Amino acid sequence: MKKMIAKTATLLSGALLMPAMAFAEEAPKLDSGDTAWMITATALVLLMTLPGLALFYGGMVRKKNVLSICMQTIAIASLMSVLWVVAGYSLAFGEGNAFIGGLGKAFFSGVGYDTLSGTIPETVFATFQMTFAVITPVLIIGAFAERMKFSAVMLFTGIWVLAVYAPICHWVWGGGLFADDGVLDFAGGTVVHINAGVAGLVCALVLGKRIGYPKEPMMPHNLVLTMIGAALLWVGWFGFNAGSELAADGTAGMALLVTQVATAMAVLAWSVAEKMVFGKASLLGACSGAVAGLVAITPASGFVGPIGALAIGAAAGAICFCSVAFMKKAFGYDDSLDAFGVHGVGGMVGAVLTGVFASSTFGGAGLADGVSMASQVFVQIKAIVFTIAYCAAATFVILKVIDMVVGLRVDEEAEREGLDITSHGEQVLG
Amino acid sequence: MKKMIAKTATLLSGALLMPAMAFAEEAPKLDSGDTAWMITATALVLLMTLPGLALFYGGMVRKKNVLSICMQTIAIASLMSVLWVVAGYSLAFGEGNAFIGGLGKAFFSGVGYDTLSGTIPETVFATFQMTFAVITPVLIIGAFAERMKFSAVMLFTGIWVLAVYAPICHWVWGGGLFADDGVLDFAGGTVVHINAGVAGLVCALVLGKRIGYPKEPMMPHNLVLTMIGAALLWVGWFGFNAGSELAADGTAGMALLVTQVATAMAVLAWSVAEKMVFGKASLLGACSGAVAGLVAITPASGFVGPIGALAIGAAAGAICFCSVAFMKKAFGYDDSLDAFGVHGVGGMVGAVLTGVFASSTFGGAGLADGVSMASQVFVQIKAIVFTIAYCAAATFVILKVIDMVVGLRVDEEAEREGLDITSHGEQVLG
Amino acid sequence: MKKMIAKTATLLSGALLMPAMAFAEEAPKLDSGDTAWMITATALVLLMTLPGLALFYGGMVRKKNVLSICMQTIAIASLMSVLWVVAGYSLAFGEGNAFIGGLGKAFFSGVGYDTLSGTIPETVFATFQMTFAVITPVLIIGAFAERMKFSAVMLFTGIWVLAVYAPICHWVWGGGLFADDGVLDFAGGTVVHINAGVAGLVCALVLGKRIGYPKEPMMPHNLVLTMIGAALLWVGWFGFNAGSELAADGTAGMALLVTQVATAMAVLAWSVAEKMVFGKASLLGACSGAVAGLVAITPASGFVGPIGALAIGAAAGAICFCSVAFMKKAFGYDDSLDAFGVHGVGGMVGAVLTGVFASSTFGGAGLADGVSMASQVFVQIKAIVFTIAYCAAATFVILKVIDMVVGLRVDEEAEREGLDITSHGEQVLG
Amino acid sequence: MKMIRAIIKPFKLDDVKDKLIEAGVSGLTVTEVRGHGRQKGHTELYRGAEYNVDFVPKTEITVVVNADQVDQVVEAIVESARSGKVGDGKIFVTDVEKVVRIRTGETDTDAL
Amino acid sequence: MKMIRAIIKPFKLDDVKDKLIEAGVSGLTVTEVRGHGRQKGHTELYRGAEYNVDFVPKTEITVVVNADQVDQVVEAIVESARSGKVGDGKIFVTDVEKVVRIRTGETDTDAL
Amino acid sequence: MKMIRAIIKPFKLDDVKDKLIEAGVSGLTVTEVRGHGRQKGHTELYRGAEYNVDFVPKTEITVVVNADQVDQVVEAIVESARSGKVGDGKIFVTDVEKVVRIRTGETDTDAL
Ligand SMILES: Nc1ncnc2c1ncn2[C@@H]1O[C@H](COP(=O)(O)OP(=O)(O)O)[C@@H](O)[C@H]1O
Ligand SMILES: Nc1ncnc2c1ncn2[C@@H]1O[C@H](COP(=O)(O)OP(=O)(O)O)[C@@H](O)[C@H]1O
Ligand SMILES: Nc1ncnc2c1ncn2[C@@H]1O[C@H](COP(=O)(O)OP(=O)(O)O)[C@@H](O)[C@H]1O
Repeated sequence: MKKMIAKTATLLSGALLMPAMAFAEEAPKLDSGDTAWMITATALVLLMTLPGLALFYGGMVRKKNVLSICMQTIAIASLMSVLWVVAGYSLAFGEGNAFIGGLGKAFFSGVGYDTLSGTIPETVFATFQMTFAVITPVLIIGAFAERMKFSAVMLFTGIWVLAVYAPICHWVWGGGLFADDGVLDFAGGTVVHINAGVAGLVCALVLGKRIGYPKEPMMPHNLVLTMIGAALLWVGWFGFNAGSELAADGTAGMALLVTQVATAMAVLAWSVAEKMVFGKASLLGACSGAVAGLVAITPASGFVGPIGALAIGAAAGAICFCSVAFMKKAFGYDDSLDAFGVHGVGGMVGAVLTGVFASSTFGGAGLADGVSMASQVFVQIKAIVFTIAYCAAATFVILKVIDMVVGLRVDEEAEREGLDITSHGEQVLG
Repeated sequence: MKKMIAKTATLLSGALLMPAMAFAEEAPKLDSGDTAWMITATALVLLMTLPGLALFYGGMVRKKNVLSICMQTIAIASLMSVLWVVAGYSLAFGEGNAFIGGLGKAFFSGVGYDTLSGTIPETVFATFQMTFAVITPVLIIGAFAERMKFSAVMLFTGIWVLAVYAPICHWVWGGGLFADDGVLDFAGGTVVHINAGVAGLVCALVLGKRIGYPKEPMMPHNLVLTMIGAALLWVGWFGFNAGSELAADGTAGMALLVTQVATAMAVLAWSVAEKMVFGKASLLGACSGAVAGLVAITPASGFVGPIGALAIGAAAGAICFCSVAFMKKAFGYDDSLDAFGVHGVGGMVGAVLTGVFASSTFGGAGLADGVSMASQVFVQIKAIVFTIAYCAAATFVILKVIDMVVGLRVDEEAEREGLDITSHGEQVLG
Repeated sequence: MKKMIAKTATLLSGALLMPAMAFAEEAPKLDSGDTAWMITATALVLLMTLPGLALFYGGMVRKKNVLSICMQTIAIASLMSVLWVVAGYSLAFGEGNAFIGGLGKAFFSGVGYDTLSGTIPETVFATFQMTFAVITPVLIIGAFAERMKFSAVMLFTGIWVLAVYAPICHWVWGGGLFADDGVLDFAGGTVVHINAGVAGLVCALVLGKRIGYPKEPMMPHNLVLTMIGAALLWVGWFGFNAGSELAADGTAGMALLVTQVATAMAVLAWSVAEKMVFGKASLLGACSGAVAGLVAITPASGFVGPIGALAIGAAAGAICFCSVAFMKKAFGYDDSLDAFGVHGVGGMVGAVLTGVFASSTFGGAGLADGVSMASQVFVQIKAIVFTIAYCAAATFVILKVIDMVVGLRVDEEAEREGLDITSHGEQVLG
Repeated sequence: MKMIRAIIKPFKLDDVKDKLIEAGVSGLTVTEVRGHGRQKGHTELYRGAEYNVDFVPKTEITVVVNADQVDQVVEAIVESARSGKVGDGKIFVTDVEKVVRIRTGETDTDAL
Repeated sequence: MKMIRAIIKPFKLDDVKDKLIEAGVSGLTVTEVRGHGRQKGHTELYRGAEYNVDFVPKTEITVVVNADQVDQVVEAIVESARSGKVGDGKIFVTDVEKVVRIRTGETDTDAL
Repeated sequence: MKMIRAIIKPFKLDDVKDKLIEAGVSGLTVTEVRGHGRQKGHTELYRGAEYNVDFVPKTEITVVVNADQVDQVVEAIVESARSGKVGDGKIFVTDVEKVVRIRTGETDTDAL
């Protein structure tokens, strides 16, 4: 729903008119309740990255690389925040053309103590959006974990957020390319998850496999960390999804509910699938299922109802399980922590099913007047395809350039000894 | 206070009329501030379970069982969420008889984007309540940890939430049995804690002791995890208690304050008791004291003042310490992580003392007109007894049936090797 | 901004008038949005201590002392909460003289279900302030970690919060000494951080070095814990800074934004400095940078803009890095976990730069009419000097008295074996 | 003097230690090890990747005694460490030429 | 019987184990150790404090075999553990006087 | 060649290592162990359950040297590991029949 507020909402009619929009159409003034919720939501989304993702991924690597994951997370988060101030916010949400915003808001110029965005301060809107720009490149870590040079990681994510994230964000929420298509992406299924997942897959392919993969055992060293991470992602995601309403209202409430329901259902679906296929339901599976469910409900969260949430959760859990357990093996790439398998695939499942379950037939908020389920699904798929194409091409080019300039991978001995010591000079003891 | 909103509050008069009720009696409309707080509160209560309880309990078991605790937590949380949608919410809060609600709200039928419950969306109320239904069965894990079959755990908690939790919730908050008694249970001392504690005790008795208990050492493997868990329980409990006001007002503020004060006091009480009896104050003791205080202030949180909070905290800390350090040993049951000793006993201490300290004599919000402290305490005790009786009997029957169908305990070798590997095929390394 | 609400704001004119103040000047009534935010902010600040600081510090000590850090944290937090009820709140915010408040609000007398403080319940204001009184003494732990007697820790912090924290809090926010100076300390740079840092330095000097320091290796045993702690400090600090506005408005929004920006910038600054000086950027460095940035932006958060935040973050990261990497070595004291190096130094950097970047020249909210940048900086420095002088002297006296009464340090064997077992009878296994 | 190294099941450690002390042993040293033998390990499954972990956790006890105590000590270990199931472990006896107690400098039998 | 203790690089463990089983070894015990030798360690830096960690993680394999198997087993280890780089490790062979299988009480060659 | 195994207090490791290198030792291997002896352990208390932990953390140093170096090495260890308090540890010397350096295949004295 971000774009509706961000561009005073002209594209969706009838069934999708929510209270927030009613507000948006009067001369909006600051609402302390909406502001209270959005500051909180911002904190919740940051919690997803720090320490959420750091732990979710950190627990899955070998012990010798856990600090490198944590360091990459915090360093990327910081770099993205600063770049967002410098230019990112402006490129995504500033006035510009269909492809990208301009530099009018660079260094947050014009964003002051009393600038509003809808019923909340623009500072809050911009910081909320900043946390999205922070988490997206961190998601990609999962694909290149345990083998990429720290300098290359920083260069890559820094360029990527400006060259790939900002434009796609502009297309969907900033009034760009998809603005008139009626693409339904409530909280960033396409912008964040498909985008990060595809970028991850390209990274995995360009970097190649970890030494010893898949012969040597590469077991997650501490799934307690992964569980903490998954739990914080889950809790923080309420900020991500219900916060994307930019108000504390009925749509935010429904986003809260369906987020919880889809996630729970995805945990059960993944666990049951795992039990049936491999004989045991595992904690790693349950955590993966939770994230898959969260990813899939993201685009749908303000559009569907509880029944849709159950369906989307079940589909996401089962399909992502298959993608991780079979597809990766079949194709043989080394997406270390399944950034593509969970975020890419889960994002696509969610984006497509949003087109289905937003329909009032399934208790959703309803499609726009004159839009059939099939045509909505088509629109959704179009947005996915565009995103994949642009993201994959741009990511590939960026990686190749960085490879020529500083190199992408650490040397063999460093990879064996672990990045904690070799890249950062520290390690976890005992 | 939940029930007051949920059934348009007719039972408590005079001294207990809070601002929230004033709202409730006008034609209520959505308040963005209340909604902001309640979405946040919902996130906070989920945080208590995920990862709060998983860590609180997980740190206390032996390393070979820590993932099983985490897995049980996340799997139960998911199952409860889905069952709450399917039927739980309706059985607890739908129209029904004195014993249980009907199925009119099954699959959340009638809960849409703009349905209100008081001043907040019903989606938010229902999700907030869902997090209570999630945490209660997870609390029981503490009693059967390290030895119960995963399939039995899932079966047991799934049946229990519908057959035990939902009805008792209906009695206290849904307009059932206790609706006209004036039982004071602000945030669920009876519904959640006594209920879970008693169910835990029954589990411990029916399952029997862990192999080697109490001869072999069964030390908590990582109390840092337990501390994180206790801290997240503490922080999340602000959502539990202040959230139970269902509004951001003066009562919520007082609930916030007394929660903090009682908990702090209980930490000190437990620590001092431990220092006096055993010579050292321990972190595990401090964490246990915190939870004991949180449990005991739960029913009282919107009814008492700071003085009452100090008293309830001190009592809870000291009494739960004794129950855990002496009573368990005396009776010889193996309540592995003291689900009964802390939640059951702490819940009873709190429920009884609520009757005392709600009185305006002690700076509380005051008892209802014409109700004496003694008669209020009697009402409180009556509710406790009813709850214990029903919960114990029903829990016993459910366990016996499951024992016959799939068996309750893992086999000896699996228990020795640890549930992480034998039940879930994974372990914590290094 | 706390003091403005707390004393109906007479000191800052013109440029600093924020919406919250407008409210404050009408007959204030409860605002559910502000209350929602402030309850949340209170939870966030508690999260900083529990488990934030416990983990941040706990990960940096040797494994044999990690539980002692956690125990000190939770026990101090509890003691401070109770003392705040008993007398602390009254001494800081009650009517009194320029040096200290009176005992009129001891035991929170007069703070009831419907007492307001501005637009929020006074219970919420008092609990929010309680969390500040909780975190400040816990920060000091970093200086005396791994060697101080538990009884001495409790005695020291208990006396210190009443004798040092409460008066300084009164000076800045309670209408005391600095009330008419126009000192800018939005969220407690002086009261909390300089205060804690200086007290820490005095502790380090009075207690002396740890056995074996600096010859024996004393590596942080688990920087994953430190990262979790730093991340929770970061997220919770939104409550600390944006919460200090006591309302959900434009100033809170800007506080949110600049907190994020300064912190991110400080992470980058520390990391780059470390990379240049030592050849590698480390996770511990990034985490330390984050905290340095958070500390430095604290006094500035409601007064500066994004540009000021970038500058303050960069300065804090670079300067605190130097203080920790060179100054400590040069002077040879053992501030075990750099309580002074990060909080003391960072606090001073922030307090001074607040005087610079609050100016509207740099996009800040602007200095008071007729106040030049130089004179504001002078006022800031004066407040720093006063605080240092009083804090250092009082802390020294308290420590010396305690040393005579119970002794400050554990004996050599206990220090070797570790405080976990010797002081608390427990340890982390595996 | 002889060094006796016994690989046993971890949960038997307390029993064995008690028996050894009863048998007059004055000191012993314990190491956490992993063993591979007849007792099979287990399978771990992470997102479809299957790993056979064919080492099981074992505890190694090292005790140095006078040559004349060897049989008695071996006997004590066998008795207390036996569960009758595969994986109970092995005992190895080797010769020790010299023992020194660091604190006092005493050597050989005096040092035990 | 002889006890063969080999200190190897941790990531070689699986290869060595497979080779040993091929060579007819029926059991072995593994310990995580740290080694100091020609292979240099690394430097750790914490807030300006520099520590030289001059132990590197190694894995020790202990296997007891009949005297006549020693050469073959040593050979198998050397082959499978060699990477050709400094730090590949060492093998020590000592004499074992007695072996007992705890489960059955069998001794010496029968116990292996 | 001889194998010298010394059980020492963990915080003495660095001193001992330095002394050994001074004494001409070219390599050594370290294992974390737990010891039971005259030095008493401690008591842990969890919610009223009391456990006597009667193993204390120790560090074991293994170093293989030529027979003629044994006395000097033992001396070096004793000197550097002694604190004079109970629990300083023990040194055991055993015979080694064969040493192989994996990297080069060199044997015995050449391999040290
Ligand atoms: N030849 C050997 N050399 C070294 N250790 C051995 C040897 N054989 C067995 N072990 C150790 O003894 C343990 C138990 O042996 P196993 O064959 O599983 O059962 P059992 O002792 O009942 O025959 C193994 O896990 C391993 O640690
Ligand atoms: N004399 C020795 N006694 C005991 N262990 C040794 C000895 N020499 C080497 N080691 C062990 O062997 C490992 C490898 O030795 P090192 O000198 O690094 O390389 P290389 O084996 O290639 O000569 C060391 O890390 C140490 O664990
Ligand atoms: N007979 C023994 N066999 C094996 N290890 C022993 C023996 N006696 C002592 N140790 C080891 O030496 C350590 C120190 O011994 P202890 O009796 O505590 O003190 P001291 O070395 O001062 O006599 C013990 O913790 C144990 O690890």
